[in-house]
Amino acid sequence: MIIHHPLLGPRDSAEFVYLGAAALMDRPDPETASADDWHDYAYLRDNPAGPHRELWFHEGGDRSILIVTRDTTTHEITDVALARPAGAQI
Amino acid sequence: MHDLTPITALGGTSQRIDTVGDVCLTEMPDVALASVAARRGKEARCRAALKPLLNADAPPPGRTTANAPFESIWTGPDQWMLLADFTTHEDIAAHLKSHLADTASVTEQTDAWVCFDLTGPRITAVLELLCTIDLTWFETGDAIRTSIHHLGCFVICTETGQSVRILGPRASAGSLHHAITTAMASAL
Amino acid sequence: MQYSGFKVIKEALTGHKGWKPAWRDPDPKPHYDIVIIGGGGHGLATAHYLASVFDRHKVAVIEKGWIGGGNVGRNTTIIRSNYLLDGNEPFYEFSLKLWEGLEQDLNYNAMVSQRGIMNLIHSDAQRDAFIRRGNAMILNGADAEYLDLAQIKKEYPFLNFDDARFPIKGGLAQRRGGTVRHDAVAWGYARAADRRGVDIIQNCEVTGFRIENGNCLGVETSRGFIGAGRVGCAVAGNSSRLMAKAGMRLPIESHVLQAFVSEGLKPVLPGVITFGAGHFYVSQSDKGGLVFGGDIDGYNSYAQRGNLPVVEDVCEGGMAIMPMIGRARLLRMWGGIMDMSMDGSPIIDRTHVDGLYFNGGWCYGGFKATPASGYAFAHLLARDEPHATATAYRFDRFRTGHMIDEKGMGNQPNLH
Amino acid sequence: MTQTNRLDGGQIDRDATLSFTFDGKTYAGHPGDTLASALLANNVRLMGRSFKYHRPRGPLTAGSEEPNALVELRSGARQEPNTRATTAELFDGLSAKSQNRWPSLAFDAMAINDRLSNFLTAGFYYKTFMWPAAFWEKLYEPIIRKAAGLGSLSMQADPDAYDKGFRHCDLLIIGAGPAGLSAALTAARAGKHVILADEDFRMGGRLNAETFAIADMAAADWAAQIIAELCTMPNVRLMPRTTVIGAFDHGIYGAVERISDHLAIPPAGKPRQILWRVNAQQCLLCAGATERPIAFENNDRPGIMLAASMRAYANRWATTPARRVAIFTNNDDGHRTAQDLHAKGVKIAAVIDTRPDAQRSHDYEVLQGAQVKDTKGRLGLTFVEVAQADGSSRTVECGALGVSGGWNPNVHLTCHQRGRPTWDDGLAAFVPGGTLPPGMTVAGAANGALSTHGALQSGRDAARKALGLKGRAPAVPKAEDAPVNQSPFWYVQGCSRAWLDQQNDVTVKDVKLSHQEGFRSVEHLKRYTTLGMATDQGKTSNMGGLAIMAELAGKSIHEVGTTIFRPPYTPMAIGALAGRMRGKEFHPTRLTPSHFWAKERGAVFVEVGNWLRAQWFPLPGETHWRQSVDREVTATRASVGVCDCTTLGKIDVQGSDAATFLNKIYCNGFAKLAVGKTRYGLMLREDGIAMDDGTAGRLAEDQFVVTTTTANAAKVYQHMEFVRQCLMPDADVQLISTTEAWAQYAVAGPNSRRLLQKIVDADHDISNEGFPFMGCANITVCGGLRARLFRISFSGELAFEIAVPSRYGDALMRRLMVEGEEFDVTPYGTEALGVMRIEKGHAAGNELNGTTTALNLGMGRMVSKAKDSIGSKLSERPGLNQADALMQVGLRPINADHKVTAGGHLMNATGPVDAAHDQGYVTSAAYSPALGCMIGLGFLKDGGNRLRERLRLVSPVTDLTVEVVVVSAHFIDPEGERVRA
Repeated sequence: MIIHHPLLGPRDSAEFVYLGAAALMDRPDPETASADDWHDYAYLRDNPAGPHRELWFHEGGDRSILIVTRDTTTHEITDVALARPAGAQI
Repeated sequence: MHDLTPITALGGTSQRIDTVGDVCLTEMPDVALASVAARRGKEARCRAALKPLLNADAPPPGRTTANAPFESIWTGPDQWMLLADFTTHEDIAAHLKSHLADTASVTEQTDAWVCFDLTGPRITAVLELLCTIDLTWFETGDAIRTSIHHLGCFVICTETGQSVRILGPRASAGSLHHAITTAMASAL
Repeated sequence: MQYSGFKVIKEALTGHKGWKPAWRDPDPKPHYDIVIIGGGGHGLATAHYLASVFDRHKVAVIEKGWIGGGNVGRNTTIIRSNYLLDGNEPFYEFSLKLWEGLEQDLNYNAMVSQRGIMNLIHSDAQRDAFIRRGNAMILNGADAEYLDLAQIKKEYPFLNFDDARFPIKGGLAQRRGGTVRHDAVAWGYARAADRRGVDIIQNCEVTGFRIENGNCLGVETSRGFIGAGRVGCAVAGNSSRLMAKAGMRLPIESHVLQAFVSEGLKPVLPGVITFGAGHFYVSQSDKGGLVFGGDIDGYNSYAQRGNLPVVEDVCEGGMAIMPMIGRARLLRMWGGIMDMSMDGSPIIDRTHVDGLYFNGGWCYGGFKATPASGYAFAHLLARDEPHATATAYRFDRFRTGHMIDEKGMGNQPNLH
Repeated sequence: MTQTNRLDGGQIDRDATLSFTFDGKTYAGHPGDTLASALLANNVRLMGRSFKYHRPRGPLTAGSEEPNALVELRSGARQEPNTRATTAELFDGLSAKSQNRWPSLAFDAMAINDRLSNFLTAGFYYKTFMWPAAFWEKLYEPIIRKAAGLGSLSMQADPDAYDKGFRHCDLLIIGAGPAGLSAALTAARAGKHVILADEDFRMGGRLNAETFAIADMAAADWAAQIIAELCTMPNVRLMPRTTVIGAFDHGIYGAVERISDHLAIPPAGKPRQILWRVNAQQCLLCAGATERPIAFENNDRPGIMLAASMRAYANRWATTPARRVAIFTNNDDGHRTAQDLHAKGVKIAAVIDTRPDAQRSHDYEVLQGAQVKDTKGRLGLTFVEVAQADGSSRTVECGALGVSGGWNPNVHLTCHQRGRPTWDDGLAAFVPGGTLPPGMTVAGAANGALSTHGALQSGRDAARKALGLKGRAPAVPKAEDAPVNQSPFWYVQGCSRAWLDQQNDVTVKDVKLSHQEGFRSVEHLKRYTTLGMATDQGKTSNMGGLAIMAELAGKSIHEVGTTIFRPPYTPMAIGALAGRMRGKEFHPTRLTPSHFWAKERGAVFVEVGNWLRAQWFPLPGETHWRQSVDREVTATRASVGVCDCTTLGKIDVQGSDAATFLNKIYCNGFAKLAVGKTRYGLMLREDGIAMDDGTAGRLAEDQFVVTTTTANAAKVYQHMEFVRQCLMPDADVQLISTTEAWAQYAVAGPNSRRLLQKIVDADHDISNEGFPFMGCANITVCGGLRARLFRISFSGELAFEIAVPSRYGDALMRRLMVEGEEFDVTPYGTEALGVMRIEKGHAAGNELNGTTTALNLGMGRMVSKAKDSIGSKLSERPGLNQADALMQVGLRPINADHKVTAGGHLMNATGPVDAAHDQGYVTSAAYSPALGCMIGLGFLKDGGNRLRERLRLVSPVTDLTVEVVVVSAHFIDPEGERVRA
């Protein structure tokens, strides 16, 4: 697959490590979260057949973690963004 | 001055040079490296502080600068690798930190990497056996971090179609050297 | 109709006129005691054991396509019970015992071939882990055998002992492991269940569940509503899609696993061999093809196809351990959807909806489990209580912290 | 040997003669020949045996779709089973053997299966071999397996090398026939970067096999002229001998280029093949079409082949399977073969045309409305039995029969992303349809444009469309433009043993049986009969099979559909997919800074991940590894030892929020760690299980150096990046690995400080007061070399870890050895390291196995409740905190001579030994020179409360049972006085 890196353009997916669903960014608030919240966060997945927001770590590249929106039935990628917004690039 | 004798990444006391046809692979031990990562919220100040060191703006993604005293490579968001002559800048990290102060995190990287220069008119035939870079558009000043035989490397175009610099993980210098020379024998 | 050598000869002499369809092609009835969704290995096995062991005959298996078209029709055919953890080992050993009597039970030759499986060992830490595993297997009543380098060389002289990057240091063998003709498993279970009155309904897709105040009354399908006392779901890679129709989110991700077969070759491999320092395992089919595989591609997918990096990774492993296969040709590669669970172990359990039961999360290990999975699921559907070997396969184990994590990879399904 | 079937003309170089052998017999051929064409020229029709019935077979085709003419090419370690004679390029000295026969190709004992065929119908084996149960594996299966397979492997390592490469282009064109050439010219002249790949060694496709003209020159000459022009263009890359094997995601195509297969052996340094990964913006599939056979009784005899293949042999290779041939066709293309062969002086015995109104010819007899109902000839065709229109039958004598049932577009690659072809009634064939791989267009015969003119035109137009070219389209040259008149004719009524899949011996009868037994979906048909599963992947057989199934099921062919075409397009060498990643190069090797020195010392090395580490340093006279390891341990504990621990992961963590960040990463507190101090840290996964442990030293207010275990370095870095970028995006933290930048050595033992004081520059006080336990500092050594010093201990002795830039690591180690002489300094390897950490009860990989918690490791109290850290919440789940949870303990054998085995299980002193009574397991074991016996670390249920209890350590798989006693895991210096000395 080819992932269009927002900073580096098209890059081979073999340079990336797949980290799973982007929902993993929404870690429960340790102050308020219940045991169920933690269980659901850590263990339940939407696992959609269709567009899926997921995290790819560019280990063989610039070490950015990207939020990739990819259709799990066709592998078509419709959106890619940096998980951590960078400072001014230019 | 200390009295310890360094060895090169390939284990020699002098640089290793391999030639196949008109293409030459040269180990470059005298390269000092340091990583510069802008502190969160101080990206602009960091760039400003870099400018006099690079005699240029800090390079954008995928690009390099090649002016004295410090060459640079974009390595990540708000992050660059700076290069200098080891014989004059072995203290590169300390030197940069003194200029960049609290605008950046500076980390010595000199011996994290092995540096090879690959030169000659047919290097693209060699490179296309090593990495996924689209060499059609790989021009002077471009730099891409990619994988060569499972090794994460920086490939820097120093002269379009004529010369590249490859930075690879130092501990695997032997494997990287083997991969490149094998490709040279195969392609040339 | 009973199959036998004599029957084959008789038919041969009378122009094969007497062969009947292996299973009927019935229209769905308005209501069944038990409806099983998914005409794959697990669903069909469940139906067979419901009818043959638990005396349930008003049973239907509904399949959206053709039976045996899921992972039972696209796997690498390996059977084994070489598991480490107490939650798993008794279950897989039970499965292996069922395999051992399968032909006679089904009157169908699925070519269960116990040619043995050999896990190669390449480091001291790996040896410690495999010895612990081998002991767990024996303590659970299974068979296991530790082989040192000399024995490995004797049994597998064609492996790479000369210039291996990660030298072979030994191996853990399970002699009772082996391979099975995978399609025949689906057909054999289907035929056996059909002969006991189970309706196998192909080209019938489930579009929803009819659930009223917490009770599942049946399933809406492309061929109309089918009422059911109990509904069992066994749809492997499509588990999340199906259970979403019942409002459930599962501890499962769907991933693609590729498998490969070479051109037919004269016999070269005695049994199943797995490489311990890379992603490669291989066996040879009765037709002569090298059947091999490796790691999953590693990203969520329902596409039933993979990409080159993993194909190359698998073949690199193959050439590293078995450099004689370099000139053998890869004939075909394909992909299946794996229901990867959060701890790498399956789920056979009730759901929050009364009358709705779930069987899934088999990761890439579902084939070898087919008989026990069917048996245990039939037990649960018939008696509403888990089978003795499957008591750990509950949904709530993640809530309570009783994960069954053979690989120790944690809640990242693509690492199991 | 005279080439009796050699004709005039052709694209072979008659000036050179190549000598080759088949089954030990020597023949002659010419450059440009394939093995098959050369054998035919030498009047050899019999080239192989079928899989199941061992029927004699000759080539059915002249290309990669060949099911029959498979040979073992080359000999020795280079033997290649199942090689298609029809594509194997002839070279001088080529040697080939026929396969799947015994004792000889002409007489094959296994041909008895053919007599028994009535018993060996589709799926017969599912119905029998079940009784008695034991006989399956002991008797039946061994027989089946013995018969299995076609060719055989050499069982030796493949001596040739394979490369992988990467290429990029605007347009990848697959197939260099008329459509491909026309497209390439169009795109190239527009200045686009074009790759033109063709599986053949001579580009041109069918143009090389035809006699008609294009633009007033011979088709083959026109092709050669276009190719010559393309060769001169810098933006065009021609890749002959290159098979595109698959269409993968996002415009990535796999292509295998055969670099040396047409040579006896590859030139030095050159690969046999290269697997190219082509990234194509656009792809144009011009794969042409495959002629389809007609099924009739005994349609598989040597000499019976596809008509257009027969024509290709005559026109391109100047050979014919026989001097007297007949043609069986249902379309005009069959007649073209008759005309071409007639023109070359081959006697046309008859053209048997199923159409009553078939065109007559003054050159040869045409039997209108006739069909072939049977054939004769044991090892080669001699007669065909023809049923004529008037019902009479007639025998036609001929040594070869060309069969033409029309053409099937080669849609395979359009289906690699699970798109399905659609049925075209006008063409009576499947054409590309549904969803193609994004970026792929199809042109020429592959898209149903079966005339040459149609192909030229559609190639041009498709290229313009794919590249968005504007302006007037250039004219295409004048060429053959015969109307397509394909009508379905799959098999001759009443036939039974009529072959569909010739290699797997699937006949019309088998398809009928499959239907009769309810295996009616195409997938069931394929799996039950093995139709299309042979090495030709059904290229010539699938259509007939599913057409017949459709007829039996009373459905349209479109309803029945096709099975899914999957990569590779044609079978490819597994070696090519592995490339250079084999042998010692399977994975990169990582060497430590002291590697070259250790090698000089004769160290024994061990693989640790990709690292090579010194395992121990044998001395003269030491005959067993234990002698070396015991000595290294004893010497270190007695005085001082040095060990290279560079492999431990080192991560530089900087930023004003660095401390906050580590506080989140580690389950224990780090916020208040003082500058100049190091602390042990335990990392949990979010699910509460221990992930890794190590130390973090605070070199400055805003800088830490984190160390990880060797095994988890990459994983921990990845985890830290996830937390930094995804969970704490606003924090001011920067991470970078420095593992390889610093050579780091453990200097351990009571004399370690005295040794270091000799090299650490005087202005750094490393006395116990000036540099207490768990201190860290930037220092200088040997007169000013920057270095880092940590006072940490894995061995349990007074110990330091000292780091210098890697290039000085070799010199530093040598210096330590010299300066250490007065203390008998001893280098030690990973074994001694392991022994000492076990003696000290430190957890390592075997304990941090991905299933253990802080509680299990005896660090339950380390998990801070005062703060939130990764994993702290989920580590509180009841299942991870049971009263009898596993706890790490030490184990000693009751009898000091007894062995303790890692991997052994723990059982109570009395009672049953089984899984139900399992008390835990041993994780690590070693011989402790200090204690004079083996010791172990293990996890034991409620282990914290079972000190001094006797247990049985059982390891049935290594046949061991030992009595052990539970002790503290800290075998040595439990109070930890030495480390603080």
